[in-house]
Amino acid sequence: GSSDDGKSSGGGEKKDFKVAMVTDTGGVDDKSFNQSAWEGLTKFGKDNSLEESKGYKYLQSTAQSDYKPNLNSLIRQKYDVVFGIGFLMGTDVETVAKQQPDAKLAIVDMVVKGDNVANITFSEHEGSFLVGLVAGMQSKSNKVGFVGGVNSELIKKFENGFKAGVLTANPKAEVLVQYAEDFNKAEKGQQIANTFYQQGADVIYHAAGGTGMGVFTEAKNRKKNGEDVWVIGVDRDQHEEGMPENVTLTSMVKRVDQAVYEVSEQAMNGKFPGGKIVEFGLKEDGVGIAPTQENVEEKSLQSVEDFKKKIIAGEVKVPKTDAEFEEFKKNLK
Amino acid sequence: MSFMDILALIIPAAIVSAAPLIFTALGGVFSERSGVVNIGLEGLMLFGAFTGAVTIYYGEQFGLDGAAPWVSFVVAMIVGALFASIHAVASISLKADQVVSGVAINFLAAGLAIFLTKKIFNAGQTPVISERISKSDIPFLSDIPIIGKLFFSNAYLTSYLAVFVALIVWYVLYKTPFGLRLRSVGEHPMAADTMGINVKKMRYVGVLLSGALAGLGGAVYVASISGNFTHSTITGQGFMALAAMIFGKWHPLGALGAALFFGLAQAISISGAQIPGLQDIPKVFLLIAPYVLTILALAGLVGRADAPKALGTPYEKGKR
Amino acid sequence: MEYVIDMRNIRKEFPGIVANDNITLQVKKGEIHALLGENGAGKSTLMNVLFGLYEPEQGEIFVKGNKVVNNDPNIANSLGIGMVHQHFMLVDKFTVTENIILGKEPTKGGRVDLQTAAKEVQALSDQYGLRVDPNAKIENISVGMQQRVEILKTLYRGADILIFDEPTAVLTPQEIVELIQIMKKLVNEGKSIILITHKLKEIMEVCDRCTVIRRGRGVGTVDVSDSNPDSLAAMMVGREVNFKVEKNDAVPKEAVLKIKDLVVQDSRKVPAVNGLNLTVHAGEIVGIAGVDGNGQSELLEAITGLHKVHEGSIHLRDKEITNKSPRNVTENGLSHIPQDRHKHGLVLDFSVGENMVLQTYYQKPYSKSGILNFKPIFDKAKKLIEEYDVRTPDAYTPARALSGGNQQKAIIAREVDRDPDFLIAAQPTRGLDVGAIEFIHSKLIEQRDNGKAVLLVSFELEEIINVSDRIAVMYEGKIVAIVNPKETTEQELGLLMAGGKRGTVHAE
Amino acid sequence: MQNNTKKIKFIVPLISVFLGLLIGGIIMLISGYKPIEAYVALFQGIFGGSYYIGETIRQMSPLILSGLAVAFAFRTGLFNIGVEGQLLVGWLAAVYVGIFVDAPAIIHIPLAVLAAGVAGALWGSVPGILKARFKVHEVITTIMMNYIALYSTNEIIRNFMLAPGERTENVKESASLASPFLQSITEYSTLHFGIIVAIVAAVIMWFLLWRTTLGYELRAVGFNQHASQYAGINVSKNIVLSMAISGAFAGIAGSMEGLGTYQYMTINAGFTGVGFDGIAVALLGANSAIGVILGAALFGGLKIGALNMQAIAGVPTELVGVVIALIIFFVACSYLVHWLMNRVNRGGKI
Ligand SMILES: Nc1ncnc2c1ncn2[C@@H]1O[C@H](COP(=O)(O)OP(=O)(O)OP(=O)(O)O)[C@@H](O)[C@H]1O
Ligand SMILES: Nc1ncnc2c1ncn2[C@@H]1O[C@H](COP(=O)(O)OP(=O)(O)OP(=O)(O)O)[C@@H](O)[C@H]1O
Ligand SMILES: [Mg+2]
Ligand SMILES: [Mg+2]
Repeated sequence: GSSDDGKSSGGGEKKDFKVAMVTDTGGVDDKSFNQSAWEGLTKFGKDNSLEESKGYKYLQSTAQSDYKPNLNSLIRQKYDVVFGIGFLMGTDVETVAKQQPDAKLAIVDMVVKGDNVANITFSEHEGSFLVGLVAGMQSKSNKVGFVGGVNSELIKKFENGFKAGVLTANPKAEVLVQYAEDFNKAEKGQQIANTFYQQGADVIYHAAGGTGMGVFTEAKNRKKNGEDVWVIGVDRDQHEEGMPENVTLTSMVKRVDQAVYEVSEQAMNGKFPGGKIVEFGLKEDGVGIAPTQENVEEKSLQSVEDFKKKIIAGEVKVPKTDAEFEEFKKNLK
Repeated sequence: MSFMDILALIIPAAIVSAAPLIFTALGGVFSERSGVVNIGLEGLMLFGAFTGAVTIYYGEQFGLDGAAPWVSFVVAMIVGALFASIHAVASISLKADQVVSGVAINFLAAGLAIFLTKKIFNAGQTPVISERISKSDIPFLSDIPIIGKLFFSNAYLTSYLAVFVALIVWYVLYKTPFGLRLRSVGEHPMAADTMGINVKKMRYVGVLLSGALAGLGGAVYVASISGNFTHSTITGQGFMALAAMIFGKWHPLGALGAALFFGLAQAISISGAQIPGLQDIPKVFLLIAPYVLTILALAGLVGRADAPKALGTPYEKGKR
Repeated sequence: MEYVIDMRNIRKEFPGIVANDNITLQVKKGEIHALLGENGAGKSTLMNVLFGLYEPEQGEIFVKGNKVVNNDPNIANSLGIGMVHQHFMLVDKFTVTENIILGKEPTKGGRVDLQTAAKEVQALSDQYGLRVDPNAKIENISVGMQQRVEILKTLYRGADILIFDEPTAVLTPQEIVELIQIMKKLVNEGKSIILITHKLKEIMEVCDRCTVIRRGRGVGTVDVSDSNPDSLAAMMVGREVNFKVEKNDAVPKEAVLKIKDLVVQDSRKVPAVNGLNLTVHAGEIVGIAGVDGNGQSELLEAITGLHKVHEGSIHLRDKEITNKSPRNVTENGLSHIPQDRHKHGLVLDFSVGENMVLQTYYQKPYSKSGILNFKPIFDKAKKLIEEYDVRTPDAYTPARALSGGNQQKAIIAREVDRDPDFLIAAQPTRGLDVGAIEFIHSKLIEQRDNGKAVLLVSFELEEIINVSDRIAVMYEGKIVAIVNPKETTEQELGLLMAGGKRGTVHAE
Repeated sequence: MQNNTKKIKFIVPLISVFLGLLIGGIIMLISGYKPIEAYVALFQGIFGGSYYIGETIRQMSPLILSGLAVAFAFRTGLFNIGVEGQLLVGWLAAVYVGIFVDAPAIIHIPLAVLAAGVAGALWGSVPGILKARFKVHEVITTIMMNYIALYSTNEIIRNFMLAPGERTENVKESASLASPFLQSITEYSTLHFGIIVAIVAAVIMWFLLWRTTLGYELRAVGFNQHASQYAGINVSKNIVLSMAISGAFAGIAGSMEGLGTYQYMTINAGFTGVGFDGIAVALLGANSAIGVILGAALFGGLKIGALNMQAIAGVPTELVGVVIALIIFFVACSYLVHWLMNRVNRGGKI
């Protein structure tokens, strides 16, 4: 029983409740999910008046081989819940959980075995669907692009959700797709964007981390030269990245902070969802469209709202995988 | 897409991504022509990128506006040279193994740059800069039919600067007394010594110049491509520059050509995914194409490259 | 009497050895002053001290009467001291002109003014008869011309005191004659010369006085006019030296090496060896006389498997070795004392011991089933060092630290000790002192007397004539004449080597 | 002189490590961290308890092997920057055998390790062949081969071996170097039997280089190709062989990850860095087998300790990178120490 421990630690004395997380190589300021997670943890800490690096803290990994040592060292420091951020950490979380049955762990973006592990996943496809709608509606050329980091199950969710959204909003639109096979090669991102825009695309959605920076660069260049091109950011509100040329149409935000906060809270209240899969979708505000919406037209926002309802209501089922997408496409016609 | 469109897509892209490599490779030429191996290019470039990002950011704060990037280039060159001076002292004055010292430079640059970034911005990367070098058409030249579209349209000023600098380096190395002496020191330091040339001084100059140019390369990368500096902004470009220098047979124009070749191959592999015909090739082949092409080119046309004779050997009076 | 150079009580140490111990050298204006000593005696070191490359631990130097402290070639240059180094100080990839003007370049608008420079170089070379091609790359010109470039370098800097460190060691006879003319011309122009050479004949011919050093110590200075080769040799070695090579007539037996219509192309695909025929018998020494660059090196490389044979055949005993691998050739009983000891002869960074088994390391007892066996290796090395009097601290010292002279002895020890049927000796005594030369010659003859076939290639006609039993004259890739050393003269050989015909003889 | 150089050989690294840590400490002070606390944490993170020791040793194994790869090539006059790529293909090969072959451990493990070695050797021999045959500079080709390896291995995993989590399945128990025993005695560290493989490899390298005729040939070719050719040694063959052997070490380093640390291979978004660290390790160890082991211990220890330093004292791990760099510098500058020593001697003599 992990849940019993949960009660005992959660029961009364909240004071000595401690939460921590292990980042992947990005670090807690990667302007992406690591940072978002840390923001969630920080908020939780503040709200429960915990002391940083005593009540709540993070450890950064410099290589994959650091995950396990980091997870372990936090557990040895008796943290009540330890978060592993990013699917890359999945296996290590699983092993550590097996070795330390009394520890409570959580893994983000991944589902692993072990009833002392909470599996936090997001419906990136749902969020991507919404920004897809915006892209579909606001593309003048009826051509939009998707730049992926490394081709993977996770990034495929972004791609397919986005494509579905675009086609839903604009059946005659074409979606160009390319993976850089690299999350850190800005020049690749730039050249892919260059190619897309050259071919007439005017909105590009990137799910490519540092490679995405190149997409912004290309868009800014073209905006400067009077072209009317847009980028859709990912994970956080990437409005700032688009300035001053203001090329960020909108962003698909993934509220890792939200998730981390909630799971921490549940754990503190003895409701640690060990062995469960906690899916954060539109319903849970786990994903969605960024707050900055100055560039999003009224009617786009409107349909975003409509579909949000439909999806939450389950009337629209957004595709995750290529197969599901093909299915979805048939039904469109 | 018409063939013309494809070229118009690939060639400017090639020139763009080549620029940082060109600068850095030219730096390598200076250092190694003077007889000092410089594996440290990666680190020097990385620290240049860091310096560039920081300088531009604060430049913007101080209202330098459009000048910020250009200021950052100067700063990056100075800092790069200073950083390289560590390599110089170690490998020239202290007779350290030049490869070892170069490797140390790489570790030091990586560690220090991120460490400082965290200190200054307490974030893993510098803020995104808004003042950048941006693409533009070169007036008049871009109007020349065909050539204009391919070589003078929507490319960075820094790219042309790179080509220009390559020409200057060539002139300096092959037309001026300084160049003659620098090369002599890399070929046969003792001979140079007997001719009254200060071997150590020449080598210092060579290494510092390499630092300056590599620093510039890094700053240009930030100002024109990445827009900020993170732990993963410079990952391997320095080594590619090293390869370009050797590919170019330690000759400035050779290095220029090699860097452009890399750029072109890279551009083909990336745009290839969209080019009719190439589209259907499995992606992985496009991905590895640039590197395979390079190897083929080397094996096929280029072949043996003769390093400067005294490359890698510290100079001590009266030792053979 | 005032001296242009007056070095007093010079002491120079290297880690573990005193190279110069309290040496004094005084040179008069306008004289050619010889500096004589065994390999490793300390000549080059002394000159490097004078030239400012080494700093002496002790002693004073006066140049033209005033005391100088020169710890930098710059100062030496400004004092009018120029040095032609034993191992040339030239940048191979540069042109002749670039090498000469390096460090003192004429410029026009910031760029090197090569035209003017080339003219100046041309003018200088005309003035002293130092033929060079100002625009040729060093790597493409003959050793002789390279040396003329070295001399021009000093003259271009207006040196009036010239140091020649073993200039003739690397020259062909005709080049030596030229050089001697040049040196005479230079002193007539009022310059002073210090000449290091191991060839007493040259000293007798051009030098006014001679300073002898032995094992780092000064032995004395004599007027050449009232001394002779024997007395000089005795002075430097410390014992009587025997020049005339003692040997009784050869008794040639069966043919060991048979070369038929051999054609070898050089790197530029031009035939360097062009239809050459030659036979060497057991029990004889065949000397190949020829001007450098007439295909000698290509011939040897072809025989030893280092260079591809284009046409023709080579047989060792009855085995064909045409285009066989060097190892195959070696295993068929060939030994080779290579021309370039640093490039081919030794792995300078290996210990002397490891170098002694360069071709045999994979055989018993030096290794068994791929595993090296160090005891026998170093035992053998120690034996050879002993037997051939190789001057080295021990068998574990890297070959690099040995004097070229001693490096050479090591190579000869290794090659002769393999007890081959056929021994090639290329320039075996280049740069060696008379003592070493005497020793090596006796070794070659000993091989012959043991019924081995020996092929000797040398630019030293004296050596060829003294050591060989038959002389094959090589010209433009062919053997143009076979002559009997007893019946020929250096003059006649010189003529044949220059392509001149000779009625009676014909190649066999 | 003799015992002096021995002394120096021993002293220089110690002084270097000390100076490196000293300057690192100063940097911490300046930037407002507590050096003492940090270093205490660092060393606890290395030796403080069986868990940390286990992690340090685990970190060492691949470093030793990649270090050996670089060192071996250096010894034979070649610069192998391609360890990274050779490691990746080795990793893949080991995992492939580990997953798709059925065999008892005694056979399965050696087989998987061997596969890794062979894969690495093949990958490494390509630059070797190109150099021997076309005189292409190995530094370029090895760099290029790194990228080719990275993208190819990813593609192969994606198409033939993919499991949830962007990785391959775990290797079978019978192929795993991991050991519950070792883990239990080290409080669940990731320690595995790889370290034994690594040390054996070090012994092999030493023996190969200094005790065999092959090593004699390789070193001869490394020093002087002309003389080697004259001596009847096949220069081309030895260049290829040297790169192949170097690559084999690198490949086996990959098996440390595949059969030991991870039990699987992930789709790598970038290089592991182990290959490049190998260059530093080799140079720290002066390209000698024992030196490489010590270098790997230092390097691996600091890297692992850094995690604890971050955890306890909050000092960014990058600082350790700086310290490592400084140490490498001081080792490289040992000439300084030698020179000083000689000066002292001179003083004594005159
Ligand atoms: N750079 C050096 N390092 C160490 N020892 C040296 C160095 N140069 C010379 N020596 C030592 O000094 C001694 C004298 O060397 P030197 O060059 O003067 O000999 P040499 O008279 O020129 O011999 P040779 O006739 O062969 O040229 C040598 O035996 C050598 O051991
Ligand atoms: N790096 C070195 N270390 C130790 N001794 C050296 C070194 N370089 C040269 N020497 C010594 O300097 C002396 C002269 O060197 P040098 O090359 O002139 O010898 P050498 O016999 O004259 O060569 P060569 O036969 O080519 O003329 C030799 O006795 C050699 O031992
Ligand atoms: Mg000498
Ligand atoms: Mg000599």
